[in-house]
Amino acid sequence: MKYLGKKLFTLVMTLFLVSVIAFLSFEIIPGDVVSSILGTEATPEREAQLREELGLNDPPVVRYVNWATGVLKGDLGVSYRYSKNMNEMMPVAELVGDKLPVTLWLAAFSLIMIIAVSIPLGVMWAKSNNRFLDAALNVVTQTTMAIPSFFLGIMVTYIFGILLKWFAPGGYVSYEKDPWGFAGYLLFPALSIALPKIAMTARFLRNSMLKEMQSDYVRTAYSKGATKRKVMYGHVLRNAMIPVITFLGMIIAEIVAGSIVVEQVFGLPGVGRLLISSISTRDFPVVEILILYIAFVIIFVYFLIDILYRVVDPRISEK
Amino acid sequence: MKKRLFGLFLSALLTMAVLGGCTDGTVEPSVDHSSKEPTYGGSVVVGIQQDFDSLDPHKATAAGTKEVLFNIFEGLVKPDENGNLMNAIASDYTVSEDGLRYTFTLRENVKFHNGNVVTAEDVKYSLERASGLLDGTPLVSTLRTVTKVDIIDEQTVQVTVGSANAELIYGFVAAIIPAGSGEDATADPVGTGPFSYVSYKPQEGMIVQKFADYWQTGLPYLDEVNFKIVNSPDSALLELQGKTIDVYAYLTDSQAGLLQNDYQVLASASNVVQALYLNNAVAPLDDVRVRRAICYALDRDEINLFVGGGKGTLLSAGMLPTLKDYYVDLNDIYGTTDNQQKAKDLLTEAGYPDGFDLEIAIPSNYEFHMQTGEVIVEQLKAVGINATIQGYEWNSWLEQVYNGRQFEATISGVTSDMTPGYLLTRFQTDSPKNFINFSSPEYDDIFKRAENTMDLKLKADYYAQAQKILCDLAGSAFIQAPANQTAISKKLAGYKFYPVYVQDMSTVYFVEE
Amino acid sequence: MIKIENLTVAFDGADAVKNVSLELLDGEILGVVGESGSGKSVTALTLMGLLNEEAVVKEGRVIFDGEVIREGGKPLNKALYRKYQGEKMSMIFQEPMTSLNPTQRVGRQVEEMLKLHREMKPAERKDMVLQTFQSVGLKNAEAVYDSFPHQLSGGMRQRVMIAMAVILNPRLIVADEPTTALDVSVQNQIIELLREINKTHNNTMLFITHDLNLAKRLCHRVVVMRDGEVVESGTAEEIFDHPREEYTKRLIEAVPSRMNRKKREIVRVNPVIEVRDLSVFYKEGDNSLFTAGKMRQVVYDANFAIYPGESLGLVGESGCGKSSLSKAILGINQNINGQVEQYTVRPQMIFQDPYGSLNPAKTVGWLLQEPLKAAARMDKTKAMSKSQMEEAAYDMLHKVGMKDKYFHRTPAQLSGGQRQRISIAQALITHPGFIVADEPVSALDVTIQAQIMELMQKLQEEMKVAYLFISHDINVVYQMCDRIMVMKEGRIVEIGDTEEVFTNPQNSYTKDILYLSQA
Amino acid sequence: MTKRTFPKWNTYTWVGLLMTGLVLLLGIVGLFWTPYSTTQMNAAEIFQGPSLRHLFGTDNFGRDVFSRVMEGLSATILISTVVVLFAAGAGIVIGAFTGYFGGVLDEIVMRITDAVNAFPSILLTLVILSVLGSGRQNLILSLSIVFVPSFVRIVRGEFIRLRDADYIKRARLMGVGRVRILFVHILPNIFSVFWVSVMIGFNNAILAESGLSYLGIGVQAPDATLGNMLADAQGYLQVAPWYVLAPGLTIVWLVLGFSLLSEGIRIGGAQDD
Repeated sequence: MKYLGKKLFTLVMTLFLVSVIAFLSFEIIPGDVVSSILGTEATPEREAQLREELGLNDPPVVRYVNWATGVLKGDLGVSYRYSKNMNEMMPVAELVGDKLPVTLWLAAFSLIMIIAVSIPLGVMWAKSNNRFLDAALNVVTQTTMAIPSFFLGIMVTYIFGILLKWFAPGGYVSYEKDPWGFAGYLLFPALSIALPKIAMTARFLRNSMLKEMQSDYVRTAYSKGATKRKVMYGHVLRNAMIPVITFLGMIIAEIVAGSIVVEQVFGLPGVGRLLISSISTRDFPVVEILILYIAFVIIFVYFLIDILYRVVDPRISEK
Repeated sequence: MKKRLFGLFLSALLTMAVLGGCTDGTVEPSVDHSSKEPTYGGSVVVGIQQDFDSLDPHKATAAGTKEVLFNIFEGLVKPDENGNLMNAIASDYTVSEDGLRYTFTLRENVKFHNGNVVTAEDVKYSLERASGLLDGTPLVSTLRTVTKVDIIDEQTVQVTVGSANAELIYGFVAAIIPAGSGEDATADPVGTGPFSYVSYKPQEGMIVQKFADYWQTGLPYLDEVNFKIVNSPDSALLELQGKTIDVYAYLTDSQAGLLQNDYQVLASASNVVQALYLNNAVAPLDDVRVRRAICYALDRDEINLFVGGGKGTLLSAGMLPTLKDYYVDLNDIYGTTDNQQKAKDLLTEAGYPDGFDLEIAIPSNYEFHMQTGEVIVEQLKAVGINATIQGYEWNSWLEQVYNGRQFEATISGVTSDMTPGYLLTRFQTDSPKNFINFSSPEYDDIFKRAENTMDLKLKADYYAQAQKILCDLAGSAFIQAPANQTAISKKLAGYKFYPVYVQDMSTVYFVEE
Repeated sequence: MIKIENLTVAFDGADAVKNVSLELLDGEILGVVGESGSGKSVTALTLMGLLNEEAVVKEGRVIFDGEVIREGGKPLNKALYRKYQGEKMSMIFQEPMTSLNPTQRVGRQVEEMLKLHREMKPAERKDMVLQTFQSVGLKNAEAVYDSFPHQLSGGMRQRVMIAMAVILNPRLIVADEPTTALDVSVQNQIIELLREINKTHNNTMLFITHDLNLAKRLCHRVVVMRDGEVVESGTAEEIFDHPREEYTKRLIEAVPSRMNRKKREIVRVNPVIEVRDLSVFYKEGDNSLFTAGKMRQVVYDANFAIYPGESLGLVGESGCGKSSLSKAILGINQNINGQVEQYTVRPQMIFQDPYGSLNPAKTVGWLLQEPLKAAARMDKTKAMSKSQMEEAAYDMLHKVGMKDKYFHRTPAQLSGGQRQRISIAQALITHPGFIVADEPVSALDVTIQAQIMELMQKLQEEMKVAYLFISHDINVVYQMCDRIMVMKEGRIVEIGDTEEVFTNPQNSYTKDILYLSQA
Repeated sequence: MTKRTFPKWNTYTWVGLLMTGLVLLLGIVGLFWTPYSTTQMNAAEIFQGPSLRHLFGTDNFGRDVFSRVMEGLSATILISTVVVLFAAGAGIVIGAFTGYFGGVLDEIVMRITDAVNAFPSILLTLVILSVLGSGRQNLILSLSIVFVPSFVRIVRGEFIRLRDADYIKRARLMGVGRVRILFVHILPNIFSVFWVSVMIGFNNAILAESGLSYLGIGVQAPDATLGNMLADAQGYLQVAPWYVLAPGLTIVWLVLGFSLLSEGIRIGGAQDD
């Protein structure tokens, strides 16, 4: 209970800090939403009217407090920039709620790929005694990790989309319209996210397993007459997974929070892209909520990892 | 490309993203479908570059929004592909001799998408809303001079303005919307255009469908048009190659080359004035000799070749050739290639024999301007001017350069609307849009005279004089109206180019295979 | 009959075991005794087929009941070995904590033996595991079955390991230092358990140890190894009572015993340190803003004083508060009640682990000068010139019996004994009147142990330094200390002159540990 | 067992050194000399494919891509190096104090690094770049700030691990001053771990810079970095693939070289223990 309380306090503290930093950032950076909307066609009257409409004439502290009380009451506010219909602006909750599934599905797809490939690969790699295979995997994974993410995305698009025609680049279909088409399209961006992470995770797992294989209890298991296979899966894997869990947690946080670049490359209307565009249009209510969402996801994933850790490693829960 | 980040939010200053009309026959469709019969039905995906800044036709300022809303909303008059006005909701109109009273006769039985017939009430409401008579804030700034809107009878509306202006009629392209819909919180956009609004999703796009009761019988051909927001020029190319979009209007030159075989690729002049805008108020650019030196130093042929494949139209003053009655060709004054000796002489004369440092501020989301900047830096280097490029995020550029005027030089494009005065008004000394701080009493005087005359001939004459002054004083180093290249699916025909920024889908149809 | 014939094993090209032959008779306990690096563990692991892959068996054979299961020059036949491992031979390791899988319940780990070698129903398997647990003295067998290793005490863990080793009643049990990591009293129980198993099951046992006393107590026959070679072998009596080889003799002599003890007269006036009513507490939980750390008392009302030139021995089992007491005296732990009066310059400390107590990034010369620099910074009158400091460092190096050439070496280039010498030198170079020595010789081989103890005594004479000498080995304390102090569960239960405590212990706990440590 | 002061050399170290050495050399030479001018445009040479004259072909202005890659390399290396130096330096100081002393200061710093970590780094970069204006120094500054927390974590962890080491306890008993304990006694012992994370940080800086360039908030043309070149070139992927591949593969090469080098150091270090 105390543990939970502490975690909750940390969460709230961090979210508060993050929201303040985001708010201050918006105060500092040049350009505001009014000039963003009106562009070069701005007239003083329109500017004044818009400023009034958006409530930008209040002092910063008042605006922050207004915004924060709204959020605490469950009102996430409305976008400064996106319309819902002719006269209303899009509520942030609706806007983000619309984009979130794309990002979450993308994250889920990549995560499944990462886990499904990297764990068998890491185990196989650790088991193998083949020097050539070891060196080859080493170079391949290192190279994969060395490719800038957007370059990888472009290459995936070019190879699978233009040359092989396995998918139509930009042919994104909404998940509401065509779930299968949506899934089929998402495979490729997910692949671009997953590739380097698969390499990282497989390497990490392999190193962790190699380290565990030096442990005394492995020797004990062999002394019982167990085969290498039994030792690996029955003893080493679980122990080797403990650090991998933290590592995977970091990766989850990374992809759930910001597949920004990949969304941009593949033209996916997800929260990453929404964040980038909202920053440049100074759409403060949207940016604040997205940043809070990202911060929340990161902290929450770490919290889950913490719990999972306790499940996997019986030594921790006792402390 | 840097366009990725901000490509969606470009405002009216768009350059590459500008559809320009070319009424003098430079449009040469690579496939001629004119012999084929138009067919009805079908659905088309049009790639657009910007997200919508508003779904309210009066509040929308972004060219990228207006180009789409053109299909949903109409004014009393609307532009045609030749840059002339045609009657739309009004079947006829008259202007009083003094230019202060406009009387519109409404077309009979024009229907809104909601099925209601357009009434004089609707027109009065729309014009009052746009001109600021409802709440004091003009939403359409050209209509700010409107003082009164009267309903004469059910089919007639009279508009009174405070001052005469021959160009005011262009303001009546402002959308007519159902009375009261501007205050209805849940209203979807409803207009009288060929297509009616279906849905809009931020970052994805807008879907419109055929309006069966459109007053121009026979139009539109298509059942549905999906205006899809394309993330970046690069993904636009991929999507065109993947055939997920049918029409895209903002190709770069190298993309146009790649698509030549699979699409009808059409080039046209845009309605953008690209220039190396110089801040006339800061030293050493406050010296006319220095500004002229820069004009001589530029090799505009080379710029055109490098950044636009040689397809742009070179300019020397702030007017576009598409506004052909008002345009004068002044390219001989500084020449289209560089004259380094002249430039150096002028610099020496001005006291800068060894050149000087010049910072060029460029909104970095415009790849086209950034590349132009790279070429210009090289060309200025040849005459001893040490220019550097400073990239700005679009909003920062707006605040610091355009509105704040804190800059030495900038490369940008100014988009024209249909009124010839639009491009020249900003160079008046006290114009709020005079971001280059150009100051010439002579110019101010000429422009005032042009504005106040109702005689179009005389007006054209004044505008020509103004252009000469602007060019002679080297208010800025004007470069070109960049070419605009559009890819259209080979299955489509009937696409029309406008001298303004619209994507008219009403005349587009599928051809029989 | 199990035989090792002419075994030679190499690591990285260097022979770790050279031409070793052993014969294990049915039902006997054969002790293999040797210091670290003697090759005793490598021999045992070769026998068990558990050598890691870098090791090469160059020559020799392992014969189990007439079948050659390992032959020099050939790779390990894993499939063949698996028939023996667990079924016919099993092993007990030194560290029960790390030798058990930390994330698996111990019941399952023992049961794995049955799963691998017997066709049994799950319920039968569990029954058998529980029975075996009871037979090795694990009282609450059901609870143990469901425990994770970290939930058990050291002794219980080792019993689990033993249960695992005996559950299939193998012909051979190899025990590699099975009691080294345990407290004396537990050590004793485990030894008795092994003896009992040997008697009741009549299986053969290979007992590997560095502790001669243990070998003497448990084994029928003993083999002495050194540098990978067998030095001498024979019955336990032959080896311990009539050693033939010089090395064996030295080894036996080096073992601290109650025989060779110098008596000294200590003048007990003007203590270097005085402890009055000292209670020590420990913060529990993590040190964060949110949890005000709970305090747990670990030492209760300690009262004693130490005098110049004196050695006070502190004896007790692990967790009795020895280390907490010493840390409190030195001011490392500030959570105390009561008083600690110091009458000397900053007291220093010598630690057990010779590898962890010297900064690995520095050279010996730097390590020896650092205390002088620190002292000079605190007290300007102690400032020395560079050459003076260097001279003092060389001087100290000589005092601890090391040559000049070591001055520029790093700790990594020194052996364990040499490191401990440097530790002592570093502690003494500022001439403190008092030093806490926390198990300073426990991690060392017996011969080295003897040298270090001798060195400490010599330096005590020369520098008149007082030691608080902490050890779990009461014989070491007997040899080193003038007085002795016994701790149990945070309290000092007995303090007195060494001879007197040994001959006439007052406290029952003192009596116990004295009895247990008698060879 | 004797311990070497330097890690054992292995294939990874050699290959890594060779790869990084080659590009580092190119980058350093690029500071002073390139085969062709990196800015001079030539309309006659637009989009020439790779040849002996132009090793990596030419770009849309007819400039020699190889020369520009050399220039970009030196800029990229310079930026990454300064970022890592700055971030690692700050990481050492903050991590050392918080790790060693713990307590309230530690708690506060950890909360702040948590918040920075939970804050999208792109936003942070954008904010800093918007406030200060874009450009090389500001990019360096903002990337450095984004990178500091990870170094703080690593250094802090190592200081926590070592603060209770026996030899540190002894140093305290000797009366060695706190700052001296931090930086003279502990610091040299974390270098093997630190060195690896510096290399990884270096790679991350290169990748982050290219990612930012792609999103349009990196260094601006004509100030070429590899990431910036790659971002500029990708529009020509189908017209002039060499123009894209040259900076792209150079980044991969550089990053891979450093990865192999750090892998070599890591393995060498592990073998020593």
